[in-house]
Amino acid sequence: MAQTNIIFKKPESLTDRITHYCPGCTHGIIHRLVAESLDELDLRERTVGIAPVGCAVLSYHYFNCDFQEAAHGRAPALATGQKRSRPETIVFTYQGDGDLASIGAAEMIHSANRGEKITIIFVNNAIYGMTGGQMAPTTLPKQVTSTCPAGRQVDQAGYPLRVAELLATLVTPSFIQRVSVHSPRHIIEAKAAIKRAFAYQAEGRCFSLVEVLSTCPTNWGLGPLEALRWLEENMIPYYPLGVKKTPEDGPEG
Amino acid sequence: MAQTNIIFKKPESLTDRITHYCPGCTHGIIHRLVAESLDELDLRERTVGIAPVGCAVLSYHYFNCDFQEAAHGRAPALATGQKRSRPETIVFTYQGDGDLASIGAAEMIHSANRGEKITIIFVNNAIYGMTGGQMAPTTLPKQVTSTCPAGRQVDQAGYPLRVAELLATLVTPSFIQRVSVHSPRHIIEAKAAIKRAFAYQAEGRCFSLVEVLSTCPTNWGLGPLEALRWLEENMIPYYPLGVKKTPEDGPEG
Amino acid sequence: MPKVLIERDRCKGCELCNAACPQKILGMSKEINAKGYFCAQVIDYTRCIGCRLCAISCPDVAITVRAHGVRYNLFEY
Amino acid sequence: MPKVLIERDRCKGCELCNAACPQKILGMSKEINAKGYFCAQVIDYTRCIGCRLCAISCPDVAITVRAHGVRYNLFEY
Amino acid sequence: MAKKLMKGNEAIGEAAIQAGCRHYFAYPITPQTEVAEYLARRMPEVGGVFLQAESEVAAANMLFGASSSGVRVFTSSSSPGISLMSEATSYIAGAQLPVVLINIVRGGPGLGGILPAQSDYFQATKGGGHGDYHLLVLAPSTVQEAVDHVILAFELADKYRNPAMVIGDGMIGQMMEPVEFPSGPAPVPPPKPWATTGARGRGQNLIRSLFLNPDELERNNLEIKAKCDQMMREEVRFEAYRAEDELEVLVVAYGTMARIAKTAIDALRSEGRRVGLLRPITLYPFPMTQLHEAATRARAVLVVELSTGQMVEDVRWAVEGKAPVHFFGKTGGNIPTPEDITQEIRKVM
Amino acid sequence: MAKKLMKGNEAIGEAAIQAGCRHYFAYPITPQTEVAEYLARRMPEVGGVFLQAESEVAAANMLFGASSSGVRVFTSSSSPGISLMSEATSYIAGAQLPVVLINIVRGGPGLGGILPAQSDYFQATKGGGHGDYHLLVLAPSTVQEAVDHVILAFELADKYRNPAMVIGDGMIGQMMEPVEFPSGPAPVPPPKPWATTGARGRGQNLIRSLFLNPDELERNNLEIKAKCDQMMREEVRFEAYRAEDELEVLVVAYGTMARIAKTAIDALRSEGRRVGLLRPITLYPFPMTQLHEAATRARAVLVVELSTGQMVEDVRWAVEGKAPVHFFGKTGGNIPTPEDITQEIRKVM
Amino acid sequence: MLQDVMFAGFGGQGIMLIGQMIAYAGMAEGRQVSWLPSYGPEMRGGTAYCTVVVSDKPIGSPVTGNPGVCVVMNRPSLEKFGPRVRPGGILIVNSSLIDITAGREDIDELRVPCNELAMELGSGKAANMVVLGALVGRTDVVKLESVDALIEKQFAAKAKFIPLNKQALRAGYERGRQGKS
Amino acid sequence: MLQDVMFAGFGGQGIMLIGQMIAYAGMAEGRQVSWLPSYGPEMRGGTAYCTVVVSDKPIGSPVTGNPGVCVVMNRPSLEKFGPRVRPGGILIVNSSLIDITAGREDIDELRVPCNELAMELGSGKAANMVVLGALVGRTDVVKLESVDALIEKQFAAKAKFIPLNKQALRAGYERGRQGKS
Ligand SMILES: Cc1ncc(C[n+]2csc(CCOP(=O)(O)OP(=O)(O)O)c2C)c(N)n1
Ligand SMILES: Cc1ncc(C[n+]2csc(CCOP(=O)(O)OP(=O)(O)O)c2C)c(N)n1
Ligand code: SF4
Ligand code: SF4
Ligand code: SF4
Ligand code: SF4
Ligand code: SF4
Ligand code: SF4
Ligand SMILES: [Mg+2]
Ligand SMILES: [Mg+2]
Repeated sequence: MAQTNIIFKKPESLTDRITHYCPGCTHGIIHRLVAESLDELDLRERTVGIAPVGCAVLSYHYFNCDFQEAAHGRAPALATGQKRSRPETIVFTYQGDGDLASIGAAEMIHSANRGEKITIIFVNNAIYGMTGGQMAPTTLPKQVTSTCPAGRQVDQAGYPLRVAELLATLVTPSFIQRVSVHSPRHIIEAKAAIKRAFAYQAEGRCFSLVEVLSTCPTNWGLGPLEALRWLEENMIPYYPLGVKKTPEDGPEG
Repeated sequence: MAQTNIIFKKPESLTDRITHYCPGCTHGIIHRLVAESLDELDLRERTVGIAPVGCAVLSYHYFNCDFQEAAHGRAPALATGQKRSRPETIVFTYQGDGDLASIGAAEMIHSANRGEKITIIFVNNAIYGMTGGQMAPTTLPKQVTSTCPAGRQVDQAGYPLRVAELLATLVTPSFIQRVSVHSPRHIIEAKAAIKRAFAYQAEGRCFSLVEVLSTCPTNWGLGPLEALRWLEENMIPYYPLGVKKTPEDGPEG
Repeated sequence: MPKVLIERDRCKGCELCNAACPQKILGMSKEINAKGYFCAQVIDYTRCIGCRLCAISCPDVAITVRAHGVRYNLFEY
Repeated sequence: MPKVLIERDRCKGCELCNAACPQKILGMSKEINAKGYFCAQVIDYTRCIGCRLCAISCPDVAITVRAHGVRYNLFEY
Repeated sequence: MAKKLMKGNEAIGEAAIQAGCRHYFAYPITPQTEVAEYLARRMPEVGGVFLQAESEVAAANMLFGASSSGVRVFTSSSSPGISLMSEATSYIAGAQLPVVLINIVRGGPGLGGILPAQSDYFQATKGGGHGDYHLLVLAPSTVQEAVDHVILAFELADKYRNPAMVIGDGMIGQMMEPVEFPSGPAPVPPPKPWATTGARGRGQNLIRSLFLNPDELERNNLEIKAKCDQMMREEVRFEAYRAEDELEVLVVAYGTMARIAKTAIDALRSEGRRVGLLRPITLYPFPMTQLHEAATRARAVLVVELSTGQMVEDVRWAVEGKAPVHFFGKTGGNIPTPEDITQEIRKVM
Repeated sequence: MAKKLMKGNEAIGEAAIQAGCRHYFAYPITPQTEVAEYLARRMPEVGGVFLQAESEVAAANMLFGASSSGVRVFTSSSSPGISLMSEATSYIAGAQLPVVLINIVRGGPGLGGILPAQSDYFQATKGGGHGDYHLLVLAPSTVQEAVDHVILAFELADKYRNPAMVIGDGMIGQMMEPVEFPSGPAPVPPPKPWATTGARGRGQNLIRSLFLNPDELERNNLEIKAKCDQMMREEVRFEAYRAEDELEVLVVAYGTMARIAKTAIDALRSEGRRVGLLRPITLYPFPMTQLHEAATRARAVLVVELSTGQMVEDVRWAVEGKAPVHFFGKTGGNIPTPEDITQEIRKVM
Repeated sequence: MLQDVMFAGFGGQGIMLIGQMIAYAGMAEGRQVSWLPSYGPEMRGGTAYCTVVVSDKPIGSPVTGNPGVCVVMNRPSLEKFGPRVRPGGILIVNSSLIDITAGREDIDELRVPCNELAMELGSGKAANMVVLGALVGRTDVVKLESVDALIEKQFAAKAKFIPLNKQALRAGYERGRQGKS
Repeated sequence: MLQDVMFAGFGGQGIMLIGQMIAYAGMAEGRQVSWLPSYGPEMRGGTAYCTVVVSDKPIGSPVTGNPGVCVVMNRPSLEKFGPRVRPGGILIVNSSLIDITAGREDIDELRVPCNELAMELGSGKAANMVVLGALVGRTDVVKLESVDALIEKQFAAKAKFIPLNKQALRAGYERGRQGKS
């Protein structure tokens, strides 16, 4: 089949290694979207990824580029150190909600507010996956986890944190968008957002963060398909999708 | 003069001790406003203050109530520990911009987002006073400090953080207002805001934060009166005064 | 005719591809693979339109899609 | 007649009270106090209206204000 | 109470409740997250407070605030989380506050691994934070002992107004063993007139670690030093296992390593070899004199740790050259079997 | 270069520049903020990076990121700030990254005070963070030596791919003394093929401290242990001052206490008393054998520290009972005068 | 007398549960027991295992490099732990899912088609009870009655499962007894 | 030969500066020097001070509990440090702002109306130069020329201040010389 052409295959920026993620966990999809973006923008050989502590801690085995592994929540600080030392490198962090929004809240706010020219891929699955399903800052009201067995009580734990909206209020220019990967259509949108974020960085424009709503079938106690549905029905109403901020909005955005 | 009455005197909630603050430093005014509020709401004997690390580190010598001294930036965590252990106590932190907004950013966000029933008095003087005038997250663009001798470069350090606006975006109900103390009129407004914040806590309503624009004549290199003018002309345009959020706005506020 | 290739031992049997396929021509095999999962398979090659949605939805990059000649994609990806 | 009392040794000579006084009846003394500051003083008692703005503006709680009889305050404080 | 088969982490949580503790602030981390998960269910049942903090930094500072208010309070974490608490721990020690810290140690340095390790001995006993202070450190070797130590830790923390740590490894946390909880009413903490409860009818209560006046700060340092000296006199705890009379080899090990060493020692004893074990139960205060005495009766000393060699330094100091001190360590989560230890003992005989 | 009268903190900043370091991330804290203030001016002049981090936690993690990228990088702080860096320091050691840390120690524990102290000896030498690792620790006693040590620290950090710390007290930081900077070109760091510079024409470079496989983690631990052993062999530095032949008293002190002790020793020597000083220059690796040897020639040993007793433990271990070890410490910012030390020496004669 | 038993399989096979049941039973019989699970981050497709020690004296090591008895429920487990069984030890293999043998002469390898047997009794879910019975039958590590009693407790809530599980247990027990040396 | 000098006054009196000038001068004369300031959090109304040591041998302690020479520019400083001067030592007092004496027989107390003298020469600002001169005149800790030279450097930018400061220095020097034992 000489003139057969491959219209979909594993991107170069991913290794062949099979991930440790649970069946149907959308971490895998998000990895691929990042890798495809690096391929298409031809950035792989300039890229340094920063792994979080979370289920994606081993992501450096799956990405085919240089990597650093951060302490829990500190990926944006490592990224700052890398980017300020070698501005020619493309630096991204890949962080879960516990990592970025809980223990890493200060580094999140300040790396964004300084306008570090880095890209944060923020994987919001409303739970602590790796440690076996504890409450995250993004856990929804009444959602049951192992540390809120009666469901998240907003009068005790407050309401979930909307990271994209929170950071979008900062004056320093940035690109911030929330996407989801629960359906092919949304995956395609997510891909476009992630690619756009890396493009801004390649142009040396601004800080960029893409919040990706993701599933954790294992700790949600759902099957992979049920998990997609749960995400759509429960997360999207609280975490509205869309572009929250662009550098074009300018400083007073 | 039997029927003379005193129409203004030092509040009970302040000790007689003369402060270590520089002449004209408005930390002293803010102390008095807090003390007057405690007096008027009759809360002094139930109150536990949390001192920051900053020029106000010794504030426990000036307030006539129980006090704890926190590690730099962690006052909201101490306050959480105190309030959750003894809900009947009235707990407030008194924090500078470096303390609250820089090193303490995570504790700030999360104590507010959990809706801890505490009151944060946030003294924004756009600089690190105690350590001798370094850049704060609130230092204005082009403002000169010892760690930004050429003036704050927004392309390097980003734009100043607007704490009140940032926290007002959180869903969890709270009371957040920004006031100033550069004129008698503003001092009177500031007093009302601080009293209102404590009143909400006394009612067990919500988290409250009052951001008070304050001067640092010493590190701004200005006389006390010049400093008041500098605050009015430079800080207020960037840090608009007003109520940013009230519990009445409700969760989706 | 487009050709969908599912790498048997990469598959974790999550069925996301099945759900994604507009032609509903994917199913799950009855045998478990090396990793112990029942893996996805194509039921009816003939009706595949090469839309790639299955591959796009696969968390484990187990799917490759081939096609003959030039194609016009329905979406930018 | 209202009476403004300035506690000499609490005063740090910042002049905030001077600026705050609507009657402009406050000034600074020429002698330094124990702490080495030139301290504030009332120049003309007679014109004091007891508005308390000087006291309200004092960072060092150095000012007390007295008045005879009942007063109606111009503002809630 | 009858014996219950319980996981170490859950037993630790229950022990705190039995000690009258109703306040827990923590952040999840393997291999001790079950402490939090257990208390998330249990605290509400007893009207206590369970709060998941945003980080270990926050959790430790919440402990400061809660302890200042006069309540019994504790947290649990594992190595990296304990490191994050270093500043707060120093503040707590400086302010002379009673708190209990649980460290279920994992392999380090850095993220390391999640398997059992004893490589936080230095951090625990020399004070990971800045300044002159020491934690009082208890090292259980069974789940039952973990329970007893947690309860004891609350007592000693209050007695000394000093932070106390119970240090175990992943085995202690993850293992299920039969445990028995003390029957009878929970111990009554001493009165805490210094607590920040509101200055009603009294002067200000102030909890602080800052003393700008050198003499005041020195006074605070000397108070803390005096407490450490008292601990050295009154709190040293250790177990001597078949360590009487003359020994060919004296094994020194703590925690789970000690129990594994016992199996090895029994094996050798059954061969008629004269080997024994000295197990420090309090890592701080360390059983210096007891170890020195035992070493004088031994031809050789073998220290066994899940580290590249930490407690062995204190052992060398205690032995003062009275006998050669050998070291056998494994790390990364590799755990010596009784056979491995037997072999090492033979080597140094 | 001619001698310049310079404040310690500024000299430290300039020394880093002279060492070819162009990247500094830090958070202000007394008594070393002048390092940051100096570099805020100086770094732009040499095209370097000065960044004020949001906290010491962030600063230390920025060091991780920058060092991974292959550049020379350092930070400076004081006691509480160093405690906040504990987790990151452990990660840096675990990932075997070269960084330089400056600790201008202040009184502790907690917020303590801002005056000179030496109470972070344990934290610095035993590893304040979790896991098996050691910092290489240099303790200057003059501003000139601070300059030399900073430059040396960068060299050794690169040689060992291990974090190195220069530890001084408020006097070192605040004092002005004449200093001379090395003339000639800045030293050239070794190539760093492992750095994360982008995988162009090569495989992935990965900087990490996580090894879930026990054998891999153990391998990493043993590599670090091997480096520590090599430091013990190759990097021990110390100064023996009038410590030859038989001694009535051997004084052991480091940093500023050592120079003050020298004045005391000169005074006593002028009276014909046989007293001398051994000054550890590297606190880790500690001059064990040298000290042991010197102690065998001394009738008594006196350790002088600005603490309630930390280095004295290593001294006791080194001396192994060859001579009685006495301790004289002051804290809180109270600094012994030469007269105080003379008196103490007399006491133990 | 000390017995160390290792249980291995993939998550969901009820490995941890039967390990705990042995521990409970041993405890009920007044002996010393410890149960130690493998733990770690989520890793699907990996093998989960636990170690149970039952002894008359205080238990030294709760871990065992070379177990005296090993129960393997899936192939990866056999490959990983089969070779580790102590010479003279016992290996119990779920032959329903494992088509290879350890091929060792120095151990007693008992092959039990746990899933089939359980199916016959009405539910594949009970496969772990079958292997548990086989273990007891072969090793006498604890008494059958003790385990029976536990099942009563365990399923007190959903009593209708008690008979099935007891039958599965006994079925396994018989297999264990067959050819017991 | 070692000399330790302590300078004390309130902020803004140029205490730190003259301390540094002695250090620079000593260095220029090829001697060992150290300068150590008091440092700390902002505390207005407090006393600032610094210690300078000039010596022929390497300097041991940069701090001194009992200085050989002490220069006090305001009353609190006299009260704090006057009693600490070593017996036989020298205390130089700015009599313009200090109306009391240390009242010690065992030291040489030199009283200089620094502010007045400076005023006479044209600016009270130069009071610190007067006391600096007095110190040099009384103690010879460094040579007058060395300090002169420094003033040239210091004020190179605003040259018009050089004469005033030099005069102030010399005026102080004369006072220092008077009655020098
Ligand atoms: C300092 C520290 N605290 C806690 C942990 C334990 N820990 C590891 S991952 C994690 C949270 C993971 O959740 P998230 O960031 O949401 O990532 P996910 O697994 O959900 O993708 C925690 C608490 C740690 N490794 N280090
Ligand atoms: C962990 C730690 N880092 C740094 C410091 C040093 N420090 C003390 S106060 C301060 C900043 C004070 O500024 P701000 O919070 O704005 O209070 P202000 O003095 O301006 O009122 C700093 C950085 C410290 N004490 N502890
Ligand atoms: S635990 Fe959740 S987040 Fe982690 S891999 Fe499994 S499904 Fe994904
Ligand atoms: S330094 Fe600034 S903030 Fe601090 S007391 Fe002085 S004026 Fe006030
Ligand atoms: S390419 Fe499209 S039609 Fe073909 S199998 Fe995949 S999803 Fe179905
Ligand atoms: S989506 Fe991928 S992993 Fe899931 S079933 Fe289909 S092919 Fe298998
Ligand atoms: S009370 Fe009013 S009028 Fe009287 S002095 Fe004060 S400010 Fe002036
Ligand atoms: S405001 Fe107060 S301190 Fe300032 S000058 Fe007036 S009285 Fe004195
Ligand atoms: Mg998550
Ligand atoms: Mg400030």
